[in-house]
Amino acid sequence: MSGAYTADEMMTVAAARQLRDGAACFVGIGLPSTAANLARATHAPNLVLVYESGCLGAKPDRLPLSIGDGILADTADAVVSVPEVFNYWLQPGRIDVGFLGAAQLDRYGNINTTVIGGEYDDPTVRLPGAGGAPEIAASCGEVVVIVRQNLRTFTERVDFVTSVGYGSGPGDRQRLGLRGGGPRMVITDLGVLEPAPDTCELTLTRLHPGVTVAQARAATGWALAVADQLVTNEPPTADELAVLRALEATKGTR
Amino acid sequence: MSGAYTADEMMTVAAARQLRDGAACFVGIGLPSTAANLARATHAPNLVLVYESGCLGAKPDRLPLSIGDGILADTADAVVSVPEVFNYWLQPGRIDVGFLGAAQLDRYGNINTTVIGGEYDDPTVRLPGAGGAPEIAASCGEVVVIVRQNLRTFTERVDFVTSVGYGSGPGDRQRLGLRGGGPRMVITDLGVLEPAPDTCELTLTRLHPGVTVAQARAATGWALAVADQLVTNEPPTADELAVLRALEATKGTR
Amino acid sequence: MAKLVSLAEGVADLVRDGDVVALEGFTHLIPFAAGHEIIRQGRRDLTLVRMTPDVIYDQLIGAGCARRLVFSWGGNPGVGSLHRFRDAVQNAWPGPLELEEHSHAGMANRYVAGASGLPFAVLRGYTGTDLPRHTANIRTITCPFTGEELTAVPALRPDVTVVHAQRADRAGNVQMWGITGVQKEAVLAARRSLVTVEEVVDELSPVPGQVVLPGWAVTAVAEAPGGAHPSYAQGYSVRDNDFYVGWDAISRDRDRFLDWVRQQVLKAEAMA
Amino acid sequence: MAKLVSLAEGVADLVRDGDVVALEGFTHLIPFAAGHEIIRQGRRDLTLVRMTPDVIYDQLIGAGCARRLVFSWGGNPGVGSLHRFRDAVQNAWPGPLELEEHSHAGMANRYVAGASGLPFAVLRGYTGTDLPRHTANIRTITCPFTGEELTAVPALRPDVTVVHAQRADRAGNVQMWGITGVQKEAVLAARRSLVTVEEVVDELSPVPGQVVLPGWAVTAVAEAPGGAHPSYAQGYSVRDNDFYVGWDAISRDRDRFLDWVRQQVLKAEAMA
Repeated sequence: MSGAYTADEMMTVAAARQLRDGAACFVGIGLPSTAANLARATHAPNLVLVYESGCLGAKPDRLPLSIGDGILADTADAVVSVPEVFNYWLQPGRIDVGFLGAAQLDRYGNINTTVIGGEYDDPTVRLPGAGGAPEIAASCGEVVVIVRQNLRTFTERVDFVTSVGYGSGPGDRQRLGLRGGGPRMVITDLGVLEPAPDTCELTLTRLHPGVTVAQARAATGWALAVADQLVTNEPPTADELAVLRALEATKGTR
Repeated sequence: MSGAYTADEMMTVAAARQLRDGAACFVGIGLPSTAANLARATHAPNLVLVYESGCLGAKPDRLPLSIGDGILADTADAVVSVPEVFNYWLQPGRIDVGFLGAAQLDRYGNINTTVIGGEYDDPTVRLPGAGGAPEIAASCGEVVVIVRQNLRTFTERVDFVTSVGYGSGPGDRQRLGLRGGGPRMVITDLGVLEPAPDTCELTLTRLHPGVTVAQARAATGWALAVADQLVTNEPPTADELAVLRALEATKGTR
Repeated sequence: MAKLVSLAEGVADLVRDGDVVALEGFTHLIPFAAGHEIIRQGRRDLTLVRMTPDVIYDQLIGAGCARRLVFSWGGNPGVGSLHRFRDAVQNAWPGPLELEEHSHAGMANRYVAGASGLPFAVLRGYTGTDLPRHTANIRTITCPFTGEELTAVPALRPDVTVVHAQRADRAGNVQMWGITGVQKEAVLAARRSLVTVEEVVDELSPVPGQVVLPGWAVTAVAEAPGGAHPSYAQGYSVRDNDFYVGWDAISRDRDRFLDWVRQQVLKAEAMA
Repeated sequence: MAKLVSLAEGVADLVRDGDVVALEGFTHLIPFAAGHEIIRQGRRDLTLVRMTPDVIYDQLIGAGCARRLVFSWGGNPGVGSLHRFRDAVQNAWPGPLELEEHSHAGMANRYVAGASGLPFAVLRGYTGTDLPRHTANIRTITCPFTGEELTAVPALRPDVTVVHAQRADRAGNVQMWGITGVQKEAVLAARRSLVTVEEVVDELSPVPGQVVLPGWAVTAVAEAPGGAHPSYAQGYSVRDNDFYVGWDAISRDRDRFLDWVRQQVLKAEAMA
């Protein structure tokens, strides 16, 4: 890692780059929101940000404090009710990209944000729960996950399937009747994982500059497959970094 | 009929008097709308007029030209979508009174506004159809019907059940799962019919001044039951007539 | 983003012979101009869908564009009957018109299901009426929790929905207000959509009671000032009630109707 | 017409021990003042319902008001976890907290069904997740037209729903705008409702994006200026983000939390 930027910055920049201009993106709060707003402020000015609070086409000029920040309503093309955002906008497959985080993630891109350890009724750690994620993961054209890579998070088996990736492998999404395409990419602070077309298993396809395969393997709780053609990501440009830092500096301001 | 007022005016006034102040009333266009607006302009200033176009609490100062007249939206407490007015407001039983017209009506208060004569596919007269009436008749706390009484309309059997009254008699509404109370009163240009508590059969309970039982029987296509205690309606007051005529004079003006 | 097109282009591109077409509007904002363009372009075999087929559908039916009508109330609002609709049903003129008849609550929920990507909707409706005897796609469904029986109707998914709105901006974001009926649902339920507007503006200033359809959910927008006449566009025009009253006489007589179509629709130029 | 009451009266009249209570609000317009009044009045054994139980539910849970939580996302929005919620689930402090857990789409549709007088709602949801293993009331339902399998969830019918809005008039008509979440549905789904407002005014001037709840659909309205603090009321206040951030430390420690409740809630007077 260069001293010029942090691993989190690299991760956020890499995630932002994945968002095509003009796409409609269902944005979770936290890392996904930062990356989506970075994309809109750089290469994707017409990215349509959709928040589960009912804000369609929000154009915040600072990072929202939550998915219900007033700036989202103030700048949205339309503010609709929460039932409407799920029923009329997410469920029919109108949203191109679902942008999610994860507390645990397995090799098939299944996500846990519910409980870790112990039993469901008596967990070691009680997490916030599902929110909009199960249906975002089911219905968006594709899903991009942004999550820090480590052994606690990248686990052989998630303790609870909150949101389905590829289930237990090829064909599972179809069998379950999930109409969205599933996780296209997982972007971490170490690199990028993509599902192998034949097995749906998340495979390391890119590394951030200065990161090694050994580091990525050591941060993954399963035998991590690595692509034959492993690409090294471009580091953040000066412009990307400047915009990202300006955005981050707006946190907590109004 | 006195020269001082017409039979239609008596009918409209009698209907208006049936609306309690503060009640929520689902109003069809035509005679029901005139009567409901007359009630609001006289004894029931807090009558809540609900139109199927989505206008809740409309307070027009002239007769609307249709259920979608702009004055309904301009004066409403809230304008909601058409799905919402049916799903959130009518269906759960929030509306006290449904105020309907009819092309045909039978002794159990079943209403036809669909086809008359011939077969459904090849009718003698094709009428506009159901509109909101089936669910108004099913879900409102009670139904008031306003309709001119004659042999064409008051028929032994309706050619098509568009909106259910008491079906074929006592217990039918419960069996069908209809949650509203059904027709409480049918107000005509001759008098008033109410369902007999034991048989649900529409029974003549009131006559307008100057109308005889024989006239009512001659205008009814079934053997009309007559209440033991037949009441004569009060004629329209000068105030009721003045307000009604002022309202009628607004027709077609804006 | 919605394409900005002329009305003639929009209809040519989006409305095809044999399509299931919904021109929605609840007394307010009826897309008359678009309906006339459909007549001018000679579309045939359409399945016309609408909660309240009114004068514009009477015209489309009389002009021979329709093979089938899916509806819940067909009348001249505030006036009376639709004579072209009646003539088609009673006398198959100018051709037979197949009917699929529902209640408003059923039609509204069918659009909601279509907009929601669901195959059906559930409601308390139709029970005890004669509608299910003649309309095949009304079924019962049992609540998996209470065992209660309710009514199910299938989603409506028009090939194309056409609506009229007050304004759009240059990105095709559409803004309408006043009585907005079932228009949002009808647009979102459709595979394609065409919105005619009173005007295209640089910026949509917010209006109380507005419904905004983002441009990315609309296929095309065409400027058609006065395109709701003789119905009205709140903030732009009032209802031409004389037209509605006068339509009764025009539409009662086949020849008079045909002459009206020739003079008022076929000879007129498409706007914009 | 809704009754105008004080907040203390409203809670005393409408929120009873053992009730199913929904305090709704989606980050915006959270009814904090009403929640504090519930704590002050010592309500017990509540089933708390909410899509996004956040800091006010953390406080109600920590104060021992709740027996059960029906929810879809329990966190401190934009900050992290709810420590009182976690302590209740992980350690049964101050008592056991039964969970009924859904997704947002499921909860939203459960309110819609409640508001619509239907016993259940249909959606594409939950499929393939572990939620149905632990939440009993998620079932499948088959489309009677296509045979497709979908998910059914039962209607939510709270005994009482409490929301905060910007304004009401003297007849109890309620006006809110900005992000209005699922509040309309939650009020209409409930048997009783209490709306706290920033102010009661003579007339509700229309506002773009407004949602109006007619007074005859609301049980009671209480003026509670600032009643959404530390959340915000668009047009009246901004979010006190420092409070949310600070809550993390206050709520991590049981004693510090109890002290905070004593000082900030129990000793405070009910507003109005």
